[in-house]
Amino acid sequence: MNATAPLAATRTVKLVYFAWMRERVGVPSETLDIPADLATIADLVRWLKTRGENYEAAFANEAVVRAALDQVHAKPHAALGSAREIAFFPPMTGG
Amino acid sequence: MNATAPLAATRTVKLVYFAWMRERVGVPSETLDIPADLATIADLVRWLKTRGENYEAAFANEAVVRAALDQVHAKPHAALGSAREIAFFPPMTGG
Amino acid sequence: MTPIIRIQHEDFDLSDEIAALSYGRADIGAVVSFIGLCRDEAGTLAALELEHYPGMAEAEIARVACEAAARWPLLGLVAIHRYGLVRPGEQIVMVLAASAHRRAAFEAADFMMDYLKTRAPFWKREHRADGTLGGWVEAKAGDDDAAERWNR
Amino acid sequence: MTPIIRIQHEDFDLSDEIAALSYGRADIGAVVSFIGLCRDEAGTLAALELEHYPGMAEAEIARVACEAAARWPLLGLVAIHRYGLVRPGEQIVMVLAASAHRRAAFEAADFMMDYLKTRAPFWKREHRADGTLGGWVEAKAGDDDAAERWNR
Repeated sequence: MNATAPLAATRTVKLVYFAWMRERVGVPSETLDIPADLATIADLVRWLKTRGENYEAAFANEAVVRAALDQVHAKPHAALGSAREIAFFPPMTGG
Repeated sequence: MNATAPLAATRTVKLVYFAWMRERVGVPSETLDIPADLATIADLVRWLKTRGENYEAAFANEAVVRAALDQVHAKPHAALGSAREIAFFPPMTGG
Repeated sequence: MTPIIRIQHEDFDLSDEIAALSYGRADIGAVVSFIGLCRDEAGTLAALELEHYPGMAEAEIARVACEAAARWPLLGLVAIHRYGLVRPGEQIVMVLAASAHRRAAFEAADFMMDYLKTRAPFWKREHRADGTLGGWVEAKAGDDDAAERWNR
Repeated sequence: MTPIIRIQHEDFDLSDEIAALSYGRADIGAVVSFIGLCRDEAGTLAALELEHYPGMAEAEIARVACEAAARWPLLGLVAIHRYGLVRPGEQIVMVLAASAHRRAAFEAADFMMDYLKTRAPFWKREHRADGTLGGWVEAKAGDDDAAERWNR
């Protein structure tokens, strides 16, 4: 009954990386078409890890990776919603 | 049996006063011969209050008057010891 | 009271910030400030490199500042954080809280620093005196604990 | 670490004090400072007159500073208190505590101010804008309570 299902819908987001996340992914930012059915940040991370070793290395220890949706801190279970800029970075060491 | 007692011994101290204690006593400092048998700050206050209305006014509310012996804070029951400079002042309002 | 937030490479001057804040007014009785400096006790550091998330750094510090302003009766709040290379002994961050009385100013400055440490998107990396690039500075669990104090 | 204590009529500059303290060294990571300013919310004050006990003022603040140095791992401690006439908006007192980390610096500066308020022999009197001499400022019970916190 999925025979008539349309091609998976996608939406375009900007991903940005900082510190050693940036180094491991290999770019400071990228614009990607992600599956529209990715519900949460954790879903997005799971999907990214299928895209290559650089992402696998960057997210090897998911527990320490922090995220932000449109420049606001967000937990892994947070809904992506309509966020256009999604950031990943290590725990902060400013101040 | 006190017939042969010597004249009461005295010793010389410098008394200093600050803020409204200074205003009520009427001088910023004075050098006085005080009875050598005054044991504590409270004893000295009692003796000072017999010396005139200005002292009575200054020490009218003894509970709020603070004292220092040789520039170190001291409680009313503290022994005068050999202190040479005895200060009286209201609660401090610096800072 | 509009918090002043600046993310800049240039150094800053604490006295100038206090003067700007208090100029022409007589309602401020207490100003508490914090300055974080670049340490190098081992003598092996050439500089700290501070990477930040432009836009979010300002926004997140502004959010922390708004929380502080809601908790304490503040008459002024300034936060300045540098980015780029900062050498040992140089200033990295400044927070300044002004109020009529000292308790609010102390607590707000303390709160700002605790949250700035755990929430402001900055990352430090060491540049060593021998010319090599050191690692990224690791976050301290103690910083999270410090921020957690304010939720009790 | 020798505390710097100054009792003076002249104004002071916080940045200068921090620079003097941190010059040529890289072990200080945190500097917390407090500045107390002359308030006049009612607009009726010409100046505060600060009377002090010369000699004891320095000695007592030095004793408080020694207690702070015994309680926290400080790398620097400065306390400056002005006397004489101070106008609304002007600085009255400054305390500065430096340490490797921020917790010690915050607590030491807070402690210094609480004790300085209750133990340093200074008394404030108001000079009113209409030319009359106001009363002596009354001590606040809250100041004693604040100092008492540190004995818990």
